[in-house]
Amino acid sequence: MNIDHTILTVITFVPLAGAVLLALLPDKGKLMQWGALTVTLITFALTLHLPFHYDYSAVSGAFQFEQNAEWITSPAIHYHLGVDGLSMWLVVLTGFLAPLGVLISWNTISDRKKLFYTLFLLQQVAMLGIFVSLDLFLYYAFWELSLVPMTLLIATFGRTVNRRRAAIKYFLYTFIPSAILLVGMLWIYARTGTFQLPELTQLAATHGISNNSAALWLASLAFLVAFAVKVPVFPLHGWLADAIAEAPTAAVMVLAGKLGLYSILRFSFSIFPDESHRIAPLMIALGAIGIVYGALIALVQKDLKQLAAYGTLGHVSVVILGIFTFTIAGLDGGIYATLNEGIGGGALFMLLGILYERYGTYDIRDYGGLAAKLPWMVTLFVITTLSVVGLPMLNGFVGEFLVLTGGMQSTITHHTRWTVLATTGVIFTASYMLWMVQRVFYGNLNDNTADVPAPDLDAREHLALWPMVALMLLMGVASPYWMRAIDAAGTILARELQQAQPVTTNSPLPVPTVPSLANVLAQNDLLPAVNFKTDRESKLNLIPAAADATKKESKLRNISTSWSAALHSAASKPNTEATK
Amino acid sequence: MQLALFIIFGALAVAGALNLLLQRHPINSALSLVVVMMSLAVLYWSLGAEFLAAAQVIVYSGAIMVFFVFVIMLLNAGEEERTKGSRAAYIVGFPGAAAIFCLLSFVFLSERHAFRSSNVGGYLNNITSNISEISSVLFTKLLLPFEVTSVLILVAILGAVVLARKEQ
Amino acid sequence: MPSVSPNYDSLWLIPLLPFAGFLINGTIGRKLPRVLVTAVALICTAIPAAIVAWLWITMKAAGAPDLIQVVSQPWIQITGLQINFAFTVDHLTLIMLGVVTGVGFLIHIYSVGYMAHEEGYWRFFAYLNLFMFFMSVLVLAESFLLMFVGWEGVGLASYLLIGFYFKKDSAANAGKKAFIVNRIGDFGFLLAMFLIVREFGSLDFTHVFNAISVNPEWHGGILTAIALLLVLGAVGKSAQIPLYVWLPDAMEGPTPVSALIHAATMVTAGIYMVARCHTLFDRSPFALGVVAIIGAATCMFAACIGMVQHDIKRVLAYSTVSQLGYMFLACGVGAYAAGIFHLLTHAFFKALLFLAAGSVIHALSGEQDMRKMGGLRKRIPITFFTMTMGVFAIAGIPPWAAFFSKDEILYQTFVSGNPIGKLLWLVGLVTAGMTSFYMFRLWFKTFFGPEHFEEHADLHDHGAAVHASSGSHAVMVADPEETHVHGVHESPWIMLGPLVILAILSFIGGWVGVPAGMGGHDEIGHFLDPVFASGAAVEAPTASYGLERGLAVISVFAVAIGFYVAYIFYYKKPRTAAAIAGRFPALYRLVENKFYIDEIYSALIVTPLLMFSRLFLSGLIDGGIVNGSGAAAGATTRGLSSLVRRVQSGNIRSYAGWLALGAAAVLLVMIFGRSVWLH
Amino acid sequence: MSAQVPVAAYLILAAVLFSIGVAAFLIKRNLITIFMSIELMLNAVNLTFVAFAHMWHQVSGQIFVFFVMVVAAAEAAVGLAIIIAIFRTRETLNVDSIDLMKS
Amino acid sequence: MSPNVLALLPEIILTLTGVFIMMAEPCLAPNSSRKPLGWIAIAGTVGALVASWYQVSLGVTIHAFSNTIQVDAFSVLFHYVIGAVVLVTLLGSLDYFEGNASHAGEYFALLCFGAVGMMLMASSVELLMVFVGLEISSISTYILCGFRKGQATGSESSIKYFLLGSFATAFFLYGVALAFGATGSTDLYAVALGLQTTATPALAFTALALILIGLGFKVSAAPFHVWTPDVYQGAPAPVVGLMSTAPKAAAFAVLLRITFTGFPIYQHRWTVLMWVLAALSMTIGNLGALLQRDVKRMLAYSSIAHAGYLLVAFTAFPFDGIAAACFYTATYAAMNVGAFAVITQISGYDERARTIDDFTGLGQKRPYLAALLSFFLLSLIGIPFTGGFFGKFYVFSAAIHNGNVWLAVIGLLNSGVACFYYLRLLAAVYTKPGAESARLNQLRPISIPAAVGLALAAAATLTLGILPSGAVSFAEYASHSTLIEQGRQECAAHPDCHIQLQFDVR
Repeated sequence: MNIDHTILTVITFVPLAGAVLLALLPDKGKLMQWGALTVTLITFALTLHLPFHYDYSAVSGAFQFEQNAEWITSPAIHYHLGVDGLSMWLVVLTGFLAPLGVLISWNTISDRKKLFYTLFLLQQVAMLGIFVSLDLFLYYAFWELSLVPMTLLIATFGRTVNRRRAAIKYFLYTFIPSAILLVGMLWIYARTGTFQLPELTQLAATHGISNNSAALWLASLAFLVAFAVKVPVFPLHGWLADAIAEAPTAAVMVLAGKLGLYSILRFSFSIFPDESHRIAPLMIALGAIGIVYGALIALVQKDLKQLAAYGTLGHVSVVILGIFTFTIAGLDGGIYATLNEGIGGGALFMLLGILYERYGTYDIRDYGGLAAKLPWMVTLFVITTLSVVGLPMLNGFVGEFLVLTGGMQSTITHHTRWTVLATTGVIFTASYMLWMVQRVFYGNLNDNTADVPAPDLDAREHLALWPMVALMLLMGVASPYWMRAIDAAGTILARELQQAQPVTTNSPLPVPTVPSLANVLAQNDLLPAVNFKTDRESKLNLIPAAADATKKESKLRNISTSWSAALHSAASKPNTEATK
Repeated sequence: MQLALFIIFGALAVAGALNLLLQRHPINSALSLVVVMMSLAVLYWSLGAEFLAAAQVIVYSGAIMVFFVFVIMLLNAGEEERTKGSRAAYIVGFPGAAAIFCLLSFVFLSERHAFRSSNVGGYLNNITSNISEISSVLFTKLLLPFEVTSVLILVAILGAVVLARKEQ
Repeated sequence: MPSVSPNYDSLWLIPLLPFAGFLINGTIGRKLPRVLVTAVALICTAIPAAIVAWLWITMKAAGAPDLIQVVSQPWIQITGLQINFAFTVDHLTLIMLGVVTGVGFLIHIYSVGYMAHEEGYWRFFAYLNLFMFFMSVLVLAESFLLMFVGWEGVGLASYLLIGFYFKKDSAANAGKKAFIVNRIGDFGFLLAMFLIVREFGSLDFTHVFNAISVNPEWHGGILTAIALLLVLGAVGKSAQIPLYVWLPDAMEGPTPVSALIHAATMVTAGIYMVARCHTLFDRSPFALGVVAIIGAATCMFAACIGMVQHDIKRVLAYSTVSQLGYMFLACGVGAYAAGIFHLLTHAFFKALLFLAAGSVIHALSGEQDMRKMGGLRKRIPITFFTMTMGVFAIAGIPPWAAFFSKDEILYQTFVSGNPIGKLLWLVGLVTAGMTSFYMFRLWFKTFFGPEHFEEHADLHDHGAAVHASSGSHAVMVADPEETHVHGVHESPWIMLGPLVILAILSFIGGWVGVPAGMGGHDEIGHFLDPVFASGAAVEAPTASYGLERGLAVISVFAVAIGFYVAYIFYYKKPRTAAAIAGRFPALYRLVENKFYIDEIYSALIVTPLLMFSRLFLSGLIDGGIVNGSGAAAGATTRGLSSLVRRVQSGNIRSYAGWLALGAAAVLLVMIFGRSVWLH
Repeated sequence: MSAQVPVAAYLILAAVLFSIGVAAFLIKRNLITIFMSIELMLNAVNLTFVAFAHMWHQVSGQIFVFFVMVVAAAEAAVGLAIIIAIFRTRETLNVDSIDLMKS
Repeated sequence: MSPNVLALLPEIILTLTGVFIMMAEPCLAPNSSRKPLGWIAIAGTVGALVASWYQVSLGVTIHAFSNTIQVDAFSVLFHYVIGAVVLVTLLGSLDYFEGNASHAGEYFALLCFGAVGMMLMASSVELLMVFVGLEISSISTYILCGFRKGQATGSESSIKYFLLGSFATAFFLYGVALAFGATGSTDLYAVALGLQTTATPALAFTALALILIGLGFKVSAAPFHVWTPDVYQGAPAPVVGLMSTAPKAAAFAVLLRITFTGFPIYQHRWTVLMWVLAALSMTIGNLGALLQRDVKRMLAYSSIAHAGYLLVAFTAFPFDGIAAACFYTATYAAMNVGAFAVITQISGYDERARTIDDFTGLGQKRPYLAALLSFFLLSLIGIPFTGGFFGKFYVFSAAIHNGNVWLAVIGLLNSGVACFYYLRLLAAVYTKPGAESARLNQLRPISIPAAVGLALAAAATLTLGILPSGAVSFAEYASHSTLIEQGRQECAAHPDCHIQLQFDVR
């Protein structure tokens, strides 16, 4: 049997098996750490199967490593997995970050280790599941599932007494829009009878989902808002700073960015190309504002993690800007920048975590002059900083450059001015990052931390950080290796999106029409769909008791009319057949 | 004659009900309730339900109400104090009760022409006794509820035993 | 014609060797003995220099191609845009490469002596090699983006080297300032690149410039926009008004760094870029005019400030800014060759000046204030001699190097088609006088007159170690030559050697560009002709030699005045300067404080921005609206919750009341409710 | 024959009794009295049943009443037992003082 | 076997079990263990479940006792739910009374009798039968609520439930009376037929409204939810587990039958009402639970909210709606009874752990119990791969299919609010134990039967979440079986019409 058809299932569920295993093992010594490390390493090794067996020559953008089986008959839900250029590297990245997350938590998590590593592995399952699911229902299941381990990690391993509040804030911020997303999904299903992404994409391309633009618009917003909160897009980032400030390092590394951005690319764009066009000017604006906003607020933060949190906001905003330009450069760059965010941001949070491990504070005012004491630390920190500020030859630059290039090439309204605004971000990002480096590492030793005996990085920390740094360099210099898969996906996406026509072109910033209850519900569209496809009817076999069925058909009709009069507008009536 | 019966015993029932409501001693209330039940028994009879009229007197006024009085005596319940326990009962409860009454009356009155009238003795005019009909329906069509009622009684007995028994 | 020849594969070594040096020293340098660190650093810069020399010879040979291109792997490759690792060598590149590798190598040698006692010796050379790597990438790049790589990279190296003494807050601040101000310029560069991608679909120089060349009708418009944005980048990197502020502060770095990065090479990247893009600039007279005006203004403005500075390195820093202004001016009037010529000579004499100043500072154990110098002529004669060569060169005394290059610029400005060309020439001329003045002021104050310095016998304060904060006392060095030197002393030969070489170059460097009007052949101009072919039109044969000679005389006259005034003020009657300053205290203070530009920037831009971020963005928007809306929603929900739970009074009667009300409501809905609001 | 009473009259009488029962439930403080008001409501329902049984000439309505009586008896047994249990722990029959659990 | 016996097989088995236990109870020595009686009850329940399985395996709809009882897939589904809930409750409370109540036998008997009532409700299509079944289940629940007589809260819970329950029953009864008045019958099919020609539609609306009030009380739908928090808080934990699921399931079965079989002609009217009730229940339930500290009370509010989610199914098309409601009932029963079974194990007879703070540190002291509790809570939230999620998904899918998008929006927003309080408990469970969690130190080891019960509930919740296909098709089968029966009844009115149902259960 060819492993290519099951590899994604294996990748997704190996961490689950690991989680179950850890839950059953006794929490003694370093057993949990080693166990989690083994599982994550195995997962990572498995994810590496993807890039090595990926068919880069396929330009059709078809999904690879596909697995498609019926899961639930009614509603029609499939167990449908597959990756394309959009998701393949994200899967690998998720696999890559996990062992590092374990390494970085090795000593910091000293009690309730079993809980921690179990949740950590579950989080990985959910994330991998999100990236490989091609069935909306399956996707949504993983999407929701991803909230739980993260929330619990924040709530139980948070840093301060605010942890529960931060956790619940995170959960509510992301769960409530997800609930609306579910409504949108269900509406789509009611219209089309399928949850399968490829089918939906085709329908969307032929305007086959619905001809009610108002309802489609609302559905697209339901999708987009849910994703945007998760990203988070300015101004929906209310949860970000608190959650990042509280969460343990390994959790923070995967907290923001990837999931939401991927979902926008995969689902919002594919299912709602026209609506995406309509909202693009707004999203571009929010992206550009977010870049500057995040950087400026980071500039005045006193807490290192908060600073990095707002920095993260800026970086995910870059991606938002990029993908909504609908240009190849913007989309490619956006996807690339998503990977970069995972690496650069991850490394930054790891370094901050290491600092915290040594000095027990994230307050920037407690630091200073550490460069002499921690030479390796400062080296890696500066490299990470440079990656984050987008220094050419490091990974951050490639994505950022392509995004902004795309911004300039775009045809979305006002793209130039927003691109210019976004480009100022390079100044502000450099400002806050360098200022942070200066305040932490340069100058004289701070009295608060001068006496803390703190060794430089140990072997474990080196092991956790060097892969990151190496990737920063490699991805900065040899980007085509990653880009060839991404570009194929980006090109197709750009073509689809550019073919889509914005619903309204005259209004620059589309103001969502807030429909009244009566208004929307009165639309025919929300009434039972004519093309509702289901095989429910076929399941009911009403066998005629006698042979002369046809003769009495008229009678049957009479009865079923009276019955259906009683059951107003029932779409799926049982297929009664009557005979005398 | 039926009108007279209706007016007299209807008024008596309402008066008894109001008295139940206004009396402060439980015993008085219980006796008022007996009055209501007796009046209703008469009305049942006037509607041709002699069996029910008898059952009402025997089961309800006779057995159940005696049970009530027994418990009142047992617990030595005195006059109820005028405690101010609940504003909601007055603020929302009474409008609610009044609205229920108004709505029900509205429905009954608006559709009164669809109801047939009734006359004294009901079935007595054409059927010798409806008791036999009751029994035949009870033991054919509604046999199961009748049987299952035994389980209900069983549960009640069991419950009464469980609850009223003192813990050892 | 781009020709890819396997013979030129060694080009890759030019950047890669320094990078290898960086990697070796940067990772394991701490553990290596100094000798090895030195060896790695020097070898990794010497070989590229040799390769450049070989290239020079090859390309000067008859029939050699004007352009060599080498292409390697793609760096960024997406549908519709490909950027390769590709290098181009033409004559312009060659000159720049010569400067970078040659001067760079000399400064590396110098640094071996200068930094001998520093704790972060390995780090210093790692950074220096990193700089060499990026600088050569910048120069060799075949595309805007690859040039930007070098552009940003040298900024990074500069940041690291300025902040070399990271324990000093001022050094860390200066490094950060340099990086951020450069980023403002990069902002323009980036935007220009985005526009280029949009308009041309490529970032390759060849592609873009060919596209412009074959479309002669393209003028202004988007080209102007691109050009102006590029100018913004150049202004940042080359420290022109209004972004020059980082350069004086950059003097916090070790002196060799100032010499290499902030005088000879990196800061000239802006000029190199403008020259490289001359095809583009030629199509936008407006942008050229802006370049010229910025150049002229900077040149004068910096000279003004330079006249009253007391810190020897700051005087040199402002003089650098001023000289860069000259180069800008040259480019702005279309005399790219002149600009590059001045760039070349400037690299020699400014590197020399800085290194010599470093030697002076070294001699005085870290003293940089000229008011505490004087009379050093006899104590450090070789330094004095080399410094004198540098001063004469920069002042523009014939036949020292800068005389020819500066004159070329002034002449070209005078004859240019620029509507205010004559005014610009005048500015340049006055600045020449001022340059002469402040350089001789430095000369006199440092080497003549009474001795104002104190002797430092303490070995612990010896040498450049003084730069570092008190925490980094150098361990006693086992170098026998150094241990017995006390007080003011001449530098070791490892430092003086480069000085001497540069002094010679400063003297003869200008001879390659002696214009025909003075009997020369303007070799450098002809050498660059293949590059600036389209711009050569400016150098009209109509210009008479007479005019050229006349202008030269005028400028020599201006230089003489500058010298004379300095002589009077600082040698003959040392009080005069103070007296004049006393006459105009406000003006003097204004100039002495650099026109308060830093303070103005701080008050007008930095502080408001921080306040805006802190109060408006962080406080009002983030705290108020973003978090507030969440909190408000939470509070509302909680309020509703307590409302709901108020119903739960625990009283059976009130529960019955609610039930009755609910029943009434249900009846009402059922009896009177219409389904219209559903379907 | 002239003295016919419309069914609606019985129904309204039942509604009156039912509403009084509801009101009594709301007003009375004694647990036993409250229980009695429930009995009143059930009686009102019974009247309705009988009236409709008469109207439809269907005895099933009357049988329903019969069942209600049985159920009422069972409920009375259980209910009064609960009241006794309450009285044992609380020493009171006042409904307003039975509010240990709230909000 | 006579159809009458066959139709009532599970009920008969349970009744006999109950009677046997009741008889055996006094025969046992006062201080001897009552566990054997519990085992008998368990055996009886299992027997009832097997009997139900046997019924459905026949594949036909059984009518018995002059059409007062209709055993179809629908009723069997609810029998399963009720039986399973009772089984888990029995397993969980085998050790519950040890040493505390000497007459635990009556408890087991009452559970059996209660189950009989509920099962009868689910299978009856005659309003009188519904009423009797309702009373059996209600009265046994009233008694069970007050089973811990020593506690003042126990009897208070009992009296509150009893008085308000009887109050609501009166409304239900009034509704039945008016339905009888409008159609001249109390047989649901006859009612449905009669309504087509009734001269008094307003009376019919009123009848339905009053019936809904009565049943709304039983399922604790807002605004008839007021009793729920108090009663649940005071009642013993296993009883709450039972009463929040099984009688509710039965009441929903009745509600489904009455609305979709008895009053389908007025669907456009009662849909509006259900819309409002659903929205109100979800909102009020979740808001009430939001800041609740008492765990049982919090779950009481949550059960109000869940009733709201279930009511959403009533706004869908008949087919979708019934199937979704059936499915949701099953999942809700599984997860809620599971959650209460865990709480039973943790807090025990004397309610060691009442508030959220009491649960602090459970994760470390009893990792498996904590994990199970978290799992049930996550299912209640509606996290994927649990039954709660798929149930919600199915219900809202049905509602949206019928165009009730905004109701779905309200509902899912509510489920967002709901997370808050479930998560608070969950977070407390996994917080480090502190001084306040000393109460958890006296935990007894969990008994094997209780573990089996918990495992059953967890397995059901999980299976309904990840492999819901079977359950979904069974729910659809149930839905069809009621609807087709309706068509058949309609058909029966026409002499020349005949319908036969053969369902292919996949």
